Amino acid sequence: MKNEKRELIDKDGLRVDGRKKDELRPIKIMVGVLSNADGSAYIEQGKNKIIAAVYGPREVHPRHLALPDRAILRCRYHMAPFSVEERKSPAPSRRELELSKVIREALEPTVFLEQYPRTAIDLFIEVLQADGGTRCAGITIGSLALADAGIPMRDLVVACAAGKVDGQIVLDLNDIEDKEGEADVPVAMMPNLNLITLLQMDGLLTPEEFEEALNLSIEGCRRIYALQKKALKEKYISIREEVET
Amino acid sequence: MKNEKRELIDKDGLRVDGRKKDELRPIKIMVGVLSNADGSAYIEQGKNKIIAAVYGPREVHPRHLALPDRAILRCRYHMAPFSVEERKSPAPSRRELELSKVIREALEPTVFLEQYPRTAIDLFIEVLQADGGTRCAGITIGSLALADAGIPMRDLVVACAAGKVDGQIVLDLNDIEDKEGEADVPVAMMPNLNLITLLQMDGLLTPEEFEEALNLSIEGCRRIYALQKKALKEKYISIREEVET
Amino acid sequence: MKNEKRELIDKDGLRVDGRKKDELRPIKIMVGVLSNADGSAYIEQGKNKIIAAVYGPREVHPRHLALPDRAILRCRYHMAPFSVEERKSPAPSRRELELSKVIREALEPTVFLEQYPRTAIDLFIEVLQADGGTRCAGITIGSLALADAGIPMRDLVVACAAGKVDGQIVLDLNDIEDKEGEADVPVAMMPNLNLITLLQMDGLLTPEEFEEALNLSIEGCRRIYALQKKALKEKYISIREEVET
Amino acid sequence: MVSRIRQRQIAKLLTSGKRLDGRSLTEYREIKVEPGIIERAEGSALVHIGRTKVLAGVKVEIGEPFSDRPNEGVLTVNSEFVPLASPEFEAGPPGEESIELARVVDRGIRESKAIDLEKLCIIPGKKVFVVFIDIYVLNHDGNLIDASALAAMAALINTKIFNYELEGEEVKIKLGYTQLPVVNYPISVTFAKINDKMIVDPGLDEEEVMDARFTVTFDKNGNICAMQKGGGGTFTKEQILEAIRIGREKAEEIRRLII
Amino acid sequence: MVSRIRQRQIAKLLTSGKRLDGRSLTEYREIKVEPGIIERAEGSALVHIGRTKVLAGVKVEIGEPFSDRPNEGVLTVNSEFVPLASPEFEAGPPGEESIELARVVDRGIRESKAIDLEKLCIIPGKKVFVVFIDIYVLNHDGNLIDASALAAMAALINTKIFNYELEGEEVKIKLGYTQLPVVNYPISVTFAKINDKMIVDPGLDEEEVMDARFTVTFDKNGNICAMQKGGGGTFTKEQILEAIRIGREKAEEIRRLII
Amino acid sequence: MVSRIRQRQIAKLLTSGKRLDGRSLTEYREIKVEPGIIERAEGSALVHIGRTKVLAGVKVEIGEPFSDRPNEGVLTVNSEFVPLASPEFEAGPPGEESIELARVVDRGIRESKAIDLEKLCIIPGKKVFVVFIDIYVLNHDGNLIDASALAAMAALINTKIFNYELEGEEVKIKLGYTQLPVVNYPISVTFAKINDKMIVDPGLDEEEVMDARFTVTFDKNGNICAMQKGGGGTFTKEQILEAIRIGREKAEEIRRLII
Repeated sequence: MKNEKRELIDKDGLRVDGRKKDELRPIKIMVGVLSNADGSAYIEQGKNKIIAAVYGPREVHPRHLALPDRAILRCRYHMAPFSVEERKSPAPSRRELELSKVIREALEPTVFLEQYPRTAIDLFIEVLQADGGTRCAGITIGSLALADAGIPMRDLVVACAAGKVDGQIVLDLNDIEDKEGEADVPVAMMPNLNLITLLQMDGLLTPEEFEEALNLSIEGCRRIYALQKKALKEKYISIREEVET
Repeated sequence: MKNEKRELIDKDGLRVDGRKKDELRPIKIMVGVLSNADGSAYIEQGKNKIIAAVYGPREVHPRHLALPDRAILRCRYHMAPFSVEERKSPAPSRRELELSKVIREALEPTVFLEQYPRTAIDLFIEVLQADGGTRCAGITIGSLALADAGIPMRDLVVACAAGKVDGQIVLDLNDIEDKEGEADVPVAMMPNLNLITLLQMDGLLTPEEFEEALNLSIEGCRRIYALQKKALKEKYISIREEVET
Repeated sequence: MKNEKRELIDKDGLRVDGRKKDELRPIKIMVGVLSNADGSAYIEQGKNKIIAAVYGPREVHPRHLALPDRAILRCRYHMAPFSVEERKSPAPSRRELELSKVIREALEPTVFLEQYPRTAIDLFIEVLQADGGTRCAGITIGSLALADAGIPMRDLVVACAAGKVDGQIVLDLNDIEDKEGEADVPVAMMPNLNLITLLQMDGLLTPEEFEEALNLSIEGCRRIYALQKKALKEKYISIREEVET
Repeated sequence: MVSRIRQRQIAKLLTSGKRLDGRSLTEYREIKVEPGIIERAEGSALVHIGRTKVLAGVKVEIGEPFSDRPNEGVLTVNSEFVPLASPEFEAGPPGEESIELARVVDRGIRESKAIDLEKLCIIPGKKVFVVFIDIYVLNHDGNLIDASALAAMAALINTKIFNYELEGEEVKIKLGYTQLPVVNYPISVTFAKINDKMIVDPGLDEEEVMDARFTVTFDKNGNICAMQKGGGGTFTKEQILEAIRIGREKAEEIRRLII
Repeated sequence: MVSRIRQRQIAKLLTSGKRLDGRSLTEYREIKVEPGIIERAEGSALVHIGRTKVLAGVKVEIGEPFSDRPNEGVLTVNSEFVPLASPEFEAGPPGEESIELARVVDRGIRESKAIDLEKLCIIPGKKVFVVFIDIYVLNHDGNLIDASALAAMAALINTKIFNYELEGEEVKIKLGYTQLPVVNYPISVTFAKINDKMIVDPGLDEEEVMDARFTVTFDKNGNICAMQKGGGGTFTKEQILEAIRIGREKAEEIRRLII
Repeated sequence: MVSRIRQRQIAKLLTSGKRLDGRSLTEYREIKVEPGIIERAEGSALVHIGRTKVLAGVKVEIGEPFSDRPNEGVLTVNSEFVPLASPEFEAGPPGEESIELARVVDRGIRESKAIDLEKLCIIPGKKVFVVFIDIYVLNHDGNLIDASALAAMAALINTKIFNYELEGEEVKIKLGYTQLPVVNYPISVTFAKINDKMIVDPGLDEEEVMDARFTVTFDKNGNICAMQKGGGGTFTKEQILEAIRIGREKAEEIRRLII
């Protein structure tokens, strides 16, 4: 963060990839992309390419981890060795372990875990190509993979970051903006219930700037939520077509 | 493999250690060499010095690995740190893990695993000195250690490699031939049932050359099989002598 | 050990820290210093700062380690990364693993393990600052933490080292004496039963020198034993005061 | 585990603005800072928040800079949940709680530029000072993040580096010490949400029944330099913004304990 | 696990030369190759064989050569059975199946000299290009070896290395890219034996009932460059020789998909 | 596990000064030393004590000295309890028994200055010989420490290092070999205490019922260079002093087997 080496917003107010300040990157979402998983989803957001799969509810191994009154939700966020500029060792880094935890905690509030006591619901998120904002994109498709697996949920969870770049609050930072910008605020929420399920921040913001960034993140979440619903619908339509033909 | 630095077969058709093309290295086999193990065997083949021990059938730890209808055969092929030119770390390498798997699969077909449900039969192979062809020599004494442990078997398993050196198909490659030759084809078989239980190949061979190498390996196996039987017999004779005196 | 770089005992017979040959370093002991642990103790001995905690008797995980007829005593001796000159990796070193074993075996003889079948008693010793003789100081407070946890014991265990420095047998070596001296003899004992529970030695000693060092260690143990009892008493007095006020 | 009865008790008290130990919702337990207690470390501090005890030690060594920051020293924060501190902690490599804690503390220090890392460069691209902060939890009675962040900062403020001179590319140690260049003072404030009430500095019993946790870190100018939501619950936007208002004041108060 | 009933069904069909999904014994499922889908990697390809999906990515870095091959670049093949791909896969260090797969793919590429490693030498004995092939299984529906070997080769063919020039011993990156020198095209063909019948390209249901597995890899000239028998069953010599005859033809067909 | 009956039997015999296998209390089982059996190692020896078999192999490589010992070669002792040797041994990283054994053997060699480490310096501060002693237990029938210490010493005595010459800072290997400079010969003697009786060289059945173990190592001059008490029992001072008296004689006898 924060070595201002180059101009990240030009004199016309456009960003390094030509976007306006409150503009999302192009997003493509697909649901039900893997045949083995109980649920799965795939997203391209900018150059991010991320895939998620859910297995479960299923038996817990080792058994002493099972809970008598509810399911446990487990999450593994993992990056492919070739997903980043310099090859990443396949062993999980401290960053990946932290993100696995916060992603799990971003999705836990929405799942009716008490309906499946003594079981585990496993969510695996694999970043195939990383371009900034992978945790948010991972949450967005993680909740779709849960829905695709038929896990009962209070709401979808959708995530988007805002941040500060060249002194201005902008939406959905890409890799360069994330690395060279001044702050990043990833937010996840349940859009219908208006509840925040993930909130992190690094960088430096005044409380006022933070509030602006938070509001912008939430706006971004709402827009991505529309895409989530569309992707889910497409899956069901294609199933109906399959069934009807 | 394959940096032809020196001549591996001389003008008289003799190899670096003076052998003819279809000649095995000197082999010495002993059965029942360790007092703790349920079965054990030792081989010297060229400069290879390898020892094998079998424990079992015994209880399985951890228990969830046990199978209700048959024993599990486990195998660990491992090299002593001082067994090779440059000291080897004692932690198992990827090569050792692969060889443990293929050796286990070479011996599995011969064992009546269904006679010992819920148990494990553990085979440990320790390479004390390595000189090329250790997996084959390990299989040869692995099956003897199983026999020595009284595990019921369909047949002995015997193994031998052939390969291509200086353009010619030769039997039982030593370390130099393995490293500088053109191809290596390790083969294991059940000699009475005429079934192949291990087959690997690396290097480059035409299909015709491969067939020649396979036939030569099988011929080598048959000769080593005679030595296996002799070693087993010697063990029983020495036991009988002990009992009778 | 043993690169005689500097004079460790001056012409007045005083050591690098001004002590006489049979003098202990200043020692401060406190019992019951941690609220979560079932028992705890803290020691400063020279610049050593070490803390110990006992949890148990408690359930054993994993369960197959439990013994049907007695408790298992487990011990972890561990050094904080900042406790030594050069930062130590937090992963346990071979030295820490050995010391964990010998400390456990120094305390095992005193605990009535048979009173708590199928349970574990866990002792954790954390070296916050190391100044030579940490294993002995760790045993001294380890036995206090056991007592503080109410574990029934035959006797306290107390430990102290003697050694050879500049050709002379001295008591309670500090870090410099340990590293540059000629020998170190750590001893633990049950002072009332007159039984040795830990004895190690490294360096070079004649049998006569060893006997002298052993006698001096035992003398040191007896003096520290008085401090142990005092610290225990202080804890009980303060509890009584709390109860009575 | 705190029983359901305890949980109901805590929640009931909170509705009337009270807590089990008599604190108000926005009141910290007593905080005590003992700097410099590990003489062998370049810096150290023991922090007590109530019965929570966290020791931070700083070691400074010479190492290589990151290739993309050739002119800066290196900061690494590590945390150990040693099993001495809680019946719940286990020996072994750091778990996710411990890693999260270290990374949140790290972000606060890094993003507020608390250490002037450029002053830690010895030979650009080749030799720099590496600052290791090791966080050692000694007794876990809740709110480890705030205690750890405070211990880390107090230890850094307390850190001295040996003087040196260069002979060619060799670093020769000279007599004397120089203070580590600490130029900002981030302070973390952690909230727990229990039955929709926000409380500051949760104790262990409160953490065991909380829905979610929220940490916000402020630099010396009152700017936010790190945030972390934890736990499987949720917050409303209003709760977050209120926490920031309260947290900013609390951070000011706590900062006075170390500078 | 496929039930015994399924097993009998598969075996019975095979005796009449048929398979559950209607294929003949020597017929592959549909193969699809999508090269270049990970733009950030130097090379990549996604291979589908039926519903099996394997992604291979290639990263190229500068490193040291092996001391006994000072003039050659370094090739390393790694494989991850990520738990996303199958209910049977677990997170953690690679298991024996994954290691075997990577090593069989590696042998095919290495022994056929598919990459001209001497062209990857920058400074003999000091700096060479290191080619990392990472195989990522995304959906496991059988025959991972053939899918992985094919994905690895397609990714290599697709690999570009940045241009450079040397300033002394420093490598300076220049504009533009050069194709990785791929000079041979090994193709793996895998057989399963079920009740003494040999079938090509086993699906997962077939793998679950097979006695043994046999993989043979052919280079562009139809020579054999790797073989691997797997599984706790046996083969006759005749079965092996027949598999080689069939495999050679199959390899020709499959190779056409990538060159 | 030896049954309680066996234990009573062993203890009862001991009170009349006898042991199950007919030995006296201070008598070793037959010791056999076979040096040089691993030709590929720089040094090696197989030691039998009764049915206990331990193989030690020595490898010598060029490496860096410790920064505080720039003029000395490096010695490392490692021990593997391979699962072949006993039903109690498990594969995996060394357990505490194995680590303790290696460290006790290491101390004996190091403290007696058995190897003249200064002679192993090639370029002060930069290049020295590193001597790896790997102890491989092949059959565990008790008293692994004495067998391992003896195998290690016999292997060191048997060790040859290649000749070399320096070209600048490059080490060029020359024809021929030089003996490792071994200048002292530490010998370990281990006692077990069973029902207050001290016995030498415990067999596995005796170890299974012993209260505690005591090892003392003597150098060639009869001085003590290492000691280690093991097991959860105790010793009186008198027992220790008696063990030292007996041990010194035993060490003399055993040393004759290797020099």
